[in-house]
Amino acid sequence: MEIVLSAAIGILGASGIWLVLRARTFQVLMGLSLVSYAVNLFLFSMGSLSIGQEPIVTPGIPADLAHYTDPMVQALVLTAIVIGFATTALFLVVLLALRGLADNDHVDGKDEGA
Amino acid sequence: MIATLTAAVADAVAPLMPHLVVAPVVIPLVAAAALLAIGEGRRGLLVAGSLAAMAVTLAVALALLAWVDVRGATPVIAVYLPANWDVPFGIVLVADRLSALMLAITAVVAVCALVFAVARWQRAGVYFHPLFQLQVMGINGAFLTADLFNLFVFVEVMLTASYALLLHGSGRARVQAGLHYIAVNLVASALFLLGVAMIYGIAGTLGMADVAQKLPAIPPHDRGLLYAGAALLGVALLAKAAVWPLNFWLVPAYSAAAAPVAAVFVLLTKVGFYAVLRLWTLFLAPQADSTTRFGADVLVLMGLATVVVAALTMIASRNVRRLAALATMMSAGTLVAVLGFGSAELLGGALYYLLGSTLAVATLFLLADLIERAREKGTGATADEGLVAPPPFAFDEQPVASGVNLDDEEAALIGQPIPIALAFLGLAFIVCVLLIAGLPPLAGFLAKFTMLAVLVGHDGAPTSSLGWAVVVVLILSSLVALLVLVRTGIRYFWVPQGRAVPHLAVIECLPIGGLVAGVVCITVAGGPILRYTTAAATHLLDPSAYVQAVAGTKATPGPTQPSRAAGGGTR
Amino acid sequence: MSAGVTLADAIIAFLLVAGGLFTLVAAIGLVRLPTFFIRMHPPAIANTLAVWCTALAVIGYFLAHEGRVALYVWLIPILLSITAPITTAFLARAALFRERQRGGDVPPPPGRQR
Amino acid sequence: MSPLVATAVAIALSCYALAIALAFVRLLRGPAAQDRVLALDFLYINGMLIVLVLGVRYGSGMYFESALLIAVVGFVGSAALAKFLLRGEVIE
Amino acid sequence: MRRWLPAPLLSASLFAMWLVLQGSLAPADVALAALLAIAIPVACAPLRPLPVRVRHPIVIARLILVVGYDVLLSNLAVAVGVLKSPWRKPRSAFVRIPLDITDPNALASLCMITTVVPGTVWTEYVDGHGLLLHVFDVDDEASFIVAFKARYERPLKEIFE
Amino acid sequence: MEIPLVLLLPFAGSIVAALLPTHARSAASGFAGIVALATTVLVVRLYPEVHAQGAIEWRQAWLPALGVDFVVRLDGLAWMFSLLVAGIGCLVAFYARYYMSPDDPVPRFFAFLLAFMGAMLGVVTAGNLIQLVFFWEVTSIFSFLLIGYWYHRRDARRGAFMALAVTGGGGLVLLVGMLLLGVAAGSYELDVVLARGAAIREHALYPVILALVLVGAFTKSAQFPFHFWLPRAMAAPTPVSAYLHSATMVKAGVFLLMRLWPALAGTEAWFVAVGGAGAATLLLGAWCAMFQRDLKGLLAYSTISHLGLITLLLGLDSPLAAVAAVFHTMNHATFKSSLFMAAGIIDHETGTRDLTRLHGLFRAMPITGALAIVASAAMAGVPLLNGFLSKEMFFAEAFYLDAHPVIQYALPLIATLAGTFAVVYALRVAYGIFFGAAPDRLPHAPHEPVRWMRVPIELLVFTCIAVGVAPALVIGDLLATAARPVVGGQLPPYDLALWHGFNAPLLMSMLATVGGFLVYRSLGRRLGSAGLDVAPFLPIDGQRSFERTVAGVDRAARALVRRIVTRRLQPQLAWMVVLATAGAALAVAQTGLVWGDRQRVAGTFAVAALWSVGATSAVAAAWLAKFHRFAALVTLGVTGLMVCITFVYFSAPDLALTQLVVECVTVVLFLLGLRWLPKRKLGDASERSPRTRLRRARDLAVAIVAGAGLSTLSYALLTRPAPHSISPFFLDRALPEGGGTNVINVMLVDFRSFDTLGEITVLGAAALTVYALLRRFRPPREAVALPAQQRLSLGEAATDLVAPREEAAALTGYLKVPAVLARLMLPLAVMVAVYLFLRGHNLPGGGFVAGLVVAIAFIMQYLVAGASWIEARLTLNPARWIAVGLLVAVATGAGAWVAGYPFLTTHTAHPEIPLLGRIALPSALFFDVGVFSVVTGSTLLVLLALAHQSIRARRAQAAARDAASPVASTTAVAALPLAVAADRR
Ligand code: NA
Ligand code: NA
Repeated sequence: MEIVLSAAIGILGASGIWLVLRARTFQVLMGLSLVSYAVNLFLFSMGSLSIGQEPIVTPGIPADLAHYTDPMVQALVLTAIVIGFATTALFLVVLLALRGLADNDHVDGKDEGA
Repeated sequence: MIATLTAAVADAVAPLMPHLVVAPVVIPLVAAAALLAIGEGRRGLLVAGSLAAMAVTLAVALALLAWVDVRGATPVIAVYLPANWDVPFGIVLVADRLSALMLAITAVVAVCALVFAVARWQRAGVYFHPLFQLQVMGINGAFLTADLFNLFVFVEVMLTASYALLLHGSGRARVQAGLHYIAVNLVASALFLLGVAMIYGIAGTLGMADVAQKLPAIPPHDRGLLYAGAALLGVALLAKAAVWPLNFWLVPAYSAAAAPVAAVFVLLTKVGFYAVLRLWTLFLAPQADSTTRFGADVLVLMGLATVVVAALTMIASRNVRRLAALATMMSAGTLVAVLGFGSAELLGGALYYLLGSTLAVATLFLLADLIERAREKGTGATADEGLVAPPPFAFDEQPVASGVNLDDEEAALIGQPIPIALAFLGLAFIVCVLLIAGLPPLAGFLAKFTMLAVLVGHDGAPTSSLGWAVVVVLILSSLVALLVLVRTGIRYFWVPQGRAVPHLAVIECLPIGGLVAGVVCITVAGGPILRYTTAAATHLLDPSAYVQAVAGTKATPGPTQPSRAAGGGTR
Repeated sequence: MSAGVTLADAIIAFLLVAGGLFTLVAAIGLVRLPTFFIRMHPPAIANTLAVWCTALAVIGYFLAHEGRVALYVWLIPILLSITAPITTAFLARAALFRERQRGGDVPPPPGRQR
Repeated sequence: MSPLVATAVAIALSCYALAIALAFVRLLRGPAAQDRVLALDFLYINGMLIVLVLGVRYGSGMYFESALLIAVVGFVGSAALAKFLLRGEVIE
Repeated sequence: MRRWLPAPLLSASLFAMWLVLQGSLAPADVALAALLAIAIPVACAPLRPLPVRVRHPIVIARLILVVGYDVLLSNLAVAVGVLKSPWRKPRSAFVRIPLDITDPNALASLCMITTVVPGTVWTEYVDGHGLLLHVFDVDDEASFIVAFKARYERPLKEIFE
Repeated sequence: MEIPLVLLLPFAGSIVAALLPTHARSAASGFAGIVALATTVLVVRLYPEVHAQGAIEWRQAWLPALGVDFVVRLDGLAWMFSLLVAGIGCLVAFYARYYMSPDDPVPRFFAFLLAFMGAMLGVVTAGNLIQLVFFWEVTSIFSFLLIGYWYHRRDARRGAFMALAVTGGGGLVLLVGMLLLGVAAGSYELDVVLARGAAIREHALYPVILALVLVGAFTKSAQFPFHFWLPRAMAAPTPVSAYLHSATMVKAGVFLLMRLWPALAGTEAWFVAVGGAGAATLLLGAWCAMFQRDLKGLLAYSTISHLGLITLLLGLDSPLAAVAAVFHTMNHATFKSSLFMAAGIIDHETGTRDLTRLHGLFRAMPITGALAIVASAAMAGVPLLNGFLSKEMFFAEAFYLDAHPVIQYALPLIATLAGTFAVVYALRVAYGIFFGAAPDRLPHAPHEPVRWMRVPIELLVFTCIAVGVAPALVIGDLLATAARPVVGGQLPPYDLALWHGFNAPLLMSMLATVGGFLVYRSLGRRLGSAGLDVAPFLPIDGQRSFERTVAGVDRAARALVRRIVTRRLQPQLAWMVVLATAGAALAVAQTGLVWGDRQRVAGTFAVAALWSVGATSAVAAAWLAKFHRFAALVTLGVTGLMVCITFVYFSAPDLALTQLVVECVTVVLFLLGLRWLPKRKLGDASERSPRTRLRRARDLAVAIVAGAGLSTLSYALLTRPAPHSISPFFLDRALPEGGGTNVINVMLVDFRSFDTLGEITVLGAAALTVYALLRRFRPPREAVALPAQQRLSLGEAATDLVAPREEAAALTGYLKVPAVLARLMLPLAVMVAVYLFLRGHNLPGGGFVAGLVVAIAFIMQYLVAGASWIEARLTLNPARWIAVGLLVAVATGAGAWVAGYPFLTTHTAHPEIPLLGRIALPSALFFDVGVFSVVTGSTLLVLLALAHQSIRARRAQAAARDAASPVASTTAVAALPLAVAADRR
């Protein structure tokens, strides 16, 4: 399972990075979204994979990491998701504004081929 | 005299401690929310509220500065536990000498920039005041927090507000620069998160002091991963600190931003530097078998490259705002380069240099606005040329044949009276130039001298080849900065005839005057400040006091935490 | 282990597998059927029968194993029956519009003879 | 959990995973944009079913909210996509 | 009354929904359910201009049963149709059904029914031109129209109009 | 206390002078003169002490961290220079009163002049090396400002810049030299440095130190090859030339050589470098001076030559030569400043400095003429004048030097030759200007200046004569005092007599004089009538070279910058990714990578299949994003769904909830944006160019390597246990102390609530930014029009496709049915939100998810009914929601202060409510209310601000149709206010 998740993180990251390095603003936007998925999963994976051990305390179950998954990473991912959402929205709007002002969708605002 | 004053202030704030530590975050946040609630319609109320909040923030920052310095030799480290959880489980805020210093300089620059903005810039778009407050909140939080992830959060607060402020006023240049700036910072933030994640994955904790404490227990085969996390974090922070080759975004963004915004942005690169400094000294203690820390040489080399590139770009630039942005870059490079040597005296000099250069560049950004306005008024043209094809470096005019009889010049041998406004701008400009170039008699010289003296080994330590390289680069960069800025100054101020006298509002001169006065203050108080910064640097390089202060802090015992032992919040 | 529990488990297992298989059939239909409008039908299987089966299985499971009436699970089919039509109505109308625009084999707009 | 239910859960999850894979083929193949939206909507329902089944598997009621939420807001994405296809903008 | 209880049916549903969600009949939950059941419709009232008035609860119950039965049957029918499709193409067709009901709530209910019953897709409704329905498998359009109107439209007309 | 006053007075005076009114010529000059005079008196009064004690000092702590004090130190040399600086400063101030025009804004001039005086005094009285450099640079700065005083003149700007470049740069080099000198000597204290000469000369750094110090000295004293700036500095007003560029500032370089003579002199390197530069400068300056056409140019080159002479003397490594150097420094200051002042008078009264036009002036200005002739004679070294004495000493040193044979022959020759040239240029001044044909082409009729203008010259010329006639009496004691520190305390035997008998130096003098007369006769006519623009036989023109160098540096820098600095985004991001990858790889390589030994979780088919889909959809999104945005968006949604299911699968229900709602909002958000992104056309030509392909291959490689690295790191960490984790604490305390069973929620609203506060701030700030930016939104030209779908449907005769912008429209058309259902969903969704919110503390849910659910429910209403319809019925004020939310969150946090706890400390109250029983009321709930409010407000603000662009566009189009003007639309769109405005009142 670890292999699957890390491979997924890698592929998501690679796709995202490839897009981030593209010349069109929309590509960069998509790339940033993919990168942020990859990063969130990476952060999530720091807590190690646990099945059926949601961090909601139940009386009688010892409060340790053998019986619950790591709540810290989840809290961090939660914050990261929200911040990622906010910045994505912002980037989208800046992208639109630039598209209007520059009359093309190149990241540098000048259309000079790909 | 300064000692008595600080002692008095420290006594006065003692009852407020340690709650005062969180105030630099809470005050701007409350102000932002309140200003947002007030709405854009009531401009007068907005301005008054915004200024009042910033003034209170400044007062708090100065009080903290006095507090941490009050007992001189023994470090006073104010530790605050928001939400009242024991270290290392809750988030920790720490105000030590370095943090307090950074808070103070932030507040000074922010107050001046805000006053400057009140004259004109606040009307260039909506929500300027709330976002400005959030900007300050983010910066302050980043300087105060002692928790890795919380640092990420505050850096994001700071960045988000900076996106807003950069775009304030809109327009092609700003949006274009803004897109690059945001894209770069989003990628940097991703790296930041990855780095934090890895450090948490290995160390199992997020408190900076706690990580530092747990490091010795990390098994050797995990160290590589820890360093990898540090490297990722480092790249993210060095990008924010504007180190080459991660700093191409800086010049377009800073020169496109509205003047007061650019002035505040000077602080942003300092946050990057601060974070590098703090984490590097805390986490990467020298290994037993060597005296240097992981990545020290890389820092020096990148810093040097930054200074060199900044200097070269300066030579190719003529616009004051661009030059100010490049000066930011140059100072960033200088700071990072000298950081790599891990010497307390050197670092003390560097922190002193940071103060001076921050004030100078911030002033220069404000000045640039007024100067260019004056110029545009005179010529009816806006000067915003980039690297494309500026005229030759040295002179505006074609060189005259040597030996031409000077008397044939038509111009009279009578000086031109300089209007008071222009004299003011000119004087402020000279102050900026001297500071940025590190020339006497201002703080810039004292700082550069201190750094160079340590580098060449005045204490008897031998100088490495990297040390010599830094010496050479520092000197050459000073010269370049001097000549380029003077050349630009000549172009703007020594205008032959028919100049339009700029109309300066008092409210625009006030902050510039304030910043210049600040420069004079830190110059006059050079000795005490250097003592302070050197003490700060000493405790940075030997963070045991910091770590112990944090680890020794206990949460306040209370009704929901009955089990907790009694203990103060401050050490 | 009593026979009653086993019977309950059998019912639960049956419902779970039925839900899965129905969904699989729907997916097959989604892939195999020739035109868009025909393809719109199979997903409704997943939306209704599969969800009903699974919801019943969940309710049954909690009833059998924890002794509580997890009636709230049935809210899911109810809410789905309100939300699904919105998507369907938009999507079918959009497809119709687009097909008309590109001259596809769909009825003309009302009031206009083919 | 009895082995019977465990097996049933495994089968059901495999069915859903397979269904998702198949629907994803449709999503990639299209051919029209509406096919992709249809497939996405179907994927969401599948996701919801997986969540419900996982609730059984883990014997936990804590996954119900996720399923409920897909039922309540999951449609908004596909509805917006569909409306975009129809009108060229989501909010007029 | 109108002001504090703009949609009694909705309020009742919400009240029940809360109690079902909480799975409890504790006084606090009942009180909260009542509070929410009143507050939420009041808050949403400006955006819900059409009052819903229903009659004939028996018709409603019967309709629900009919639809439930139809859902089961047509699910199986469509599933079989899908599995058999390689050999026997489903005779799918667009069917335009002239409708008598005009009440938006009734129409919405009809839309819900067509959606939950696999085999029918609500495609286009234009006032005065009836409903265009896509049907998965239909031999005789005319009889389908008659059956559809009888099974679903008539009860809805009774309930809403 | 008198000692620091020497510095304090001029600087304080400078500030006062700057504040005088613009045209207060008499007041300003009088004030400056008095300040200078007072300083002179101060200096003179200190003489007995200096004479008696050798050196007196005043000390003040400056930079204790580096052990540097501020030391004002006056020994004989410093005293002598102080006297020159203050005394001549006084005379110059007086002279300038008459020289400067009444229209000149002189307070600035005098302020600079006094500040310069202070700086110069700082240099000569510096008690440590750092202080010396400190004031050294300050003199450069004020020199720059004074040269540029008449900045409206081009030559002033150019001259000032060049002077600053050379002397300021030299000063920076000197700083390093001084720092190293401090290292070699073990202290920056001058006393220590001077006492440790031997150690310094032995030090390994000595050559470097010498080179750096000499660059500093030579640039300041205009020594070859840095001499070229001085003639350009003549663009300054003549009093400045007389003061800075002959008497004082240019002497700083030779002062430094004298100052450090005991520490640095006495080596071969010193002899070669200092002597060589001095000799070259001596000859070069004299040679050039002969051919100048500008009177001030002539004087400038002669100054260069004389400075070369002094340097040469200091380079000879003999104590006697050093004494001669000191002596000549004093002499030169007197005769050269008087000559400059005379030149100023001539310029002032005739209106020109052109030597070809200046002749026969003696009749018109006999007194000035006489003074100038005497001063010129002193310059040429005519007996009975001070110049003669030091020149003779120089000739003697040159002749009797004990050195390499070549040098032994060359030096007397050079000396004689330079003497000859000196006679020539002195004649050009003394004879050429005042005799010969009567003046004809002068701008003004020449006449004597105001009586008082001559007084300073008279005083100086009187000094020349007095020293020349009775040297031992007038100057003997003083010279001894001044020279003693230079030679290290032990003066060599010398005799300040007029007559030393008929010896070689005298012969050399005579040869030079005769030769000079002969050369002047042969050259004089040509020089007098036409002059030469450039001195002949000089292969290099320093000024030109300087300018060419500067331009070359400029060009090179620009070329280099174009290569190493980019303004494009892609390389920036690539750098960052590459550096991060490389950094992480190198770090891991330090210890090697070991997989962890944590128990692996068994894989299942379902997860593998799901992530095959997830990964494929990510790749597909990457593939489609350029030309098929809609499809890419859908595939991105699939990836998001997979992430969401993964969260459910691996025990993270809260993350799943959050991811899910964020996905929904993101899709709507992107779609709202897509409206304004015109379609891209497939396949441009550049797609196939080899360069593009190369770049793509490179990016692909970067992406794959970085992705692989990410996989590796995540696998390495996934397989590791977490022995150090602090998380058990949270699991342990969440319920008893945090009051909730959902640890995630307790973390968000309690343990790490400070993070959450920052997080909602980010969200709010982002939303405000979006709104602010969209207020100025200008859509792309292609997207201004209605979307194609709507334009097409407009044409259809009977259609249900109507925009829901009117009241009735919302209830008709294709939206009629969905609207009913969507409106029904609103209360249900709100109910679900309340449910998720209230249970969040104990079970999955919470303020954030609840907020997004409410926002989505509202967005759905907009989707089915249009913005106008909604806003006619309901005033949403999203910005206010954000404000209130933040305030509530902070107020909850600050509430803890009231009870004396830190910010954000939580407390759970358990009030007993009648009928309902005891209910738990955690303060964290209120914090979560704040979160809810901010999230709802922010999401709505972002989405609605975007959505409103459509309304603006439609209104703009209506306006454009009304105006029947196609151009108006764009501007109208930009000008329209946004109705959802939070500032709407
Ligand atoms: Na259906
Ligand atoms: Na929660």
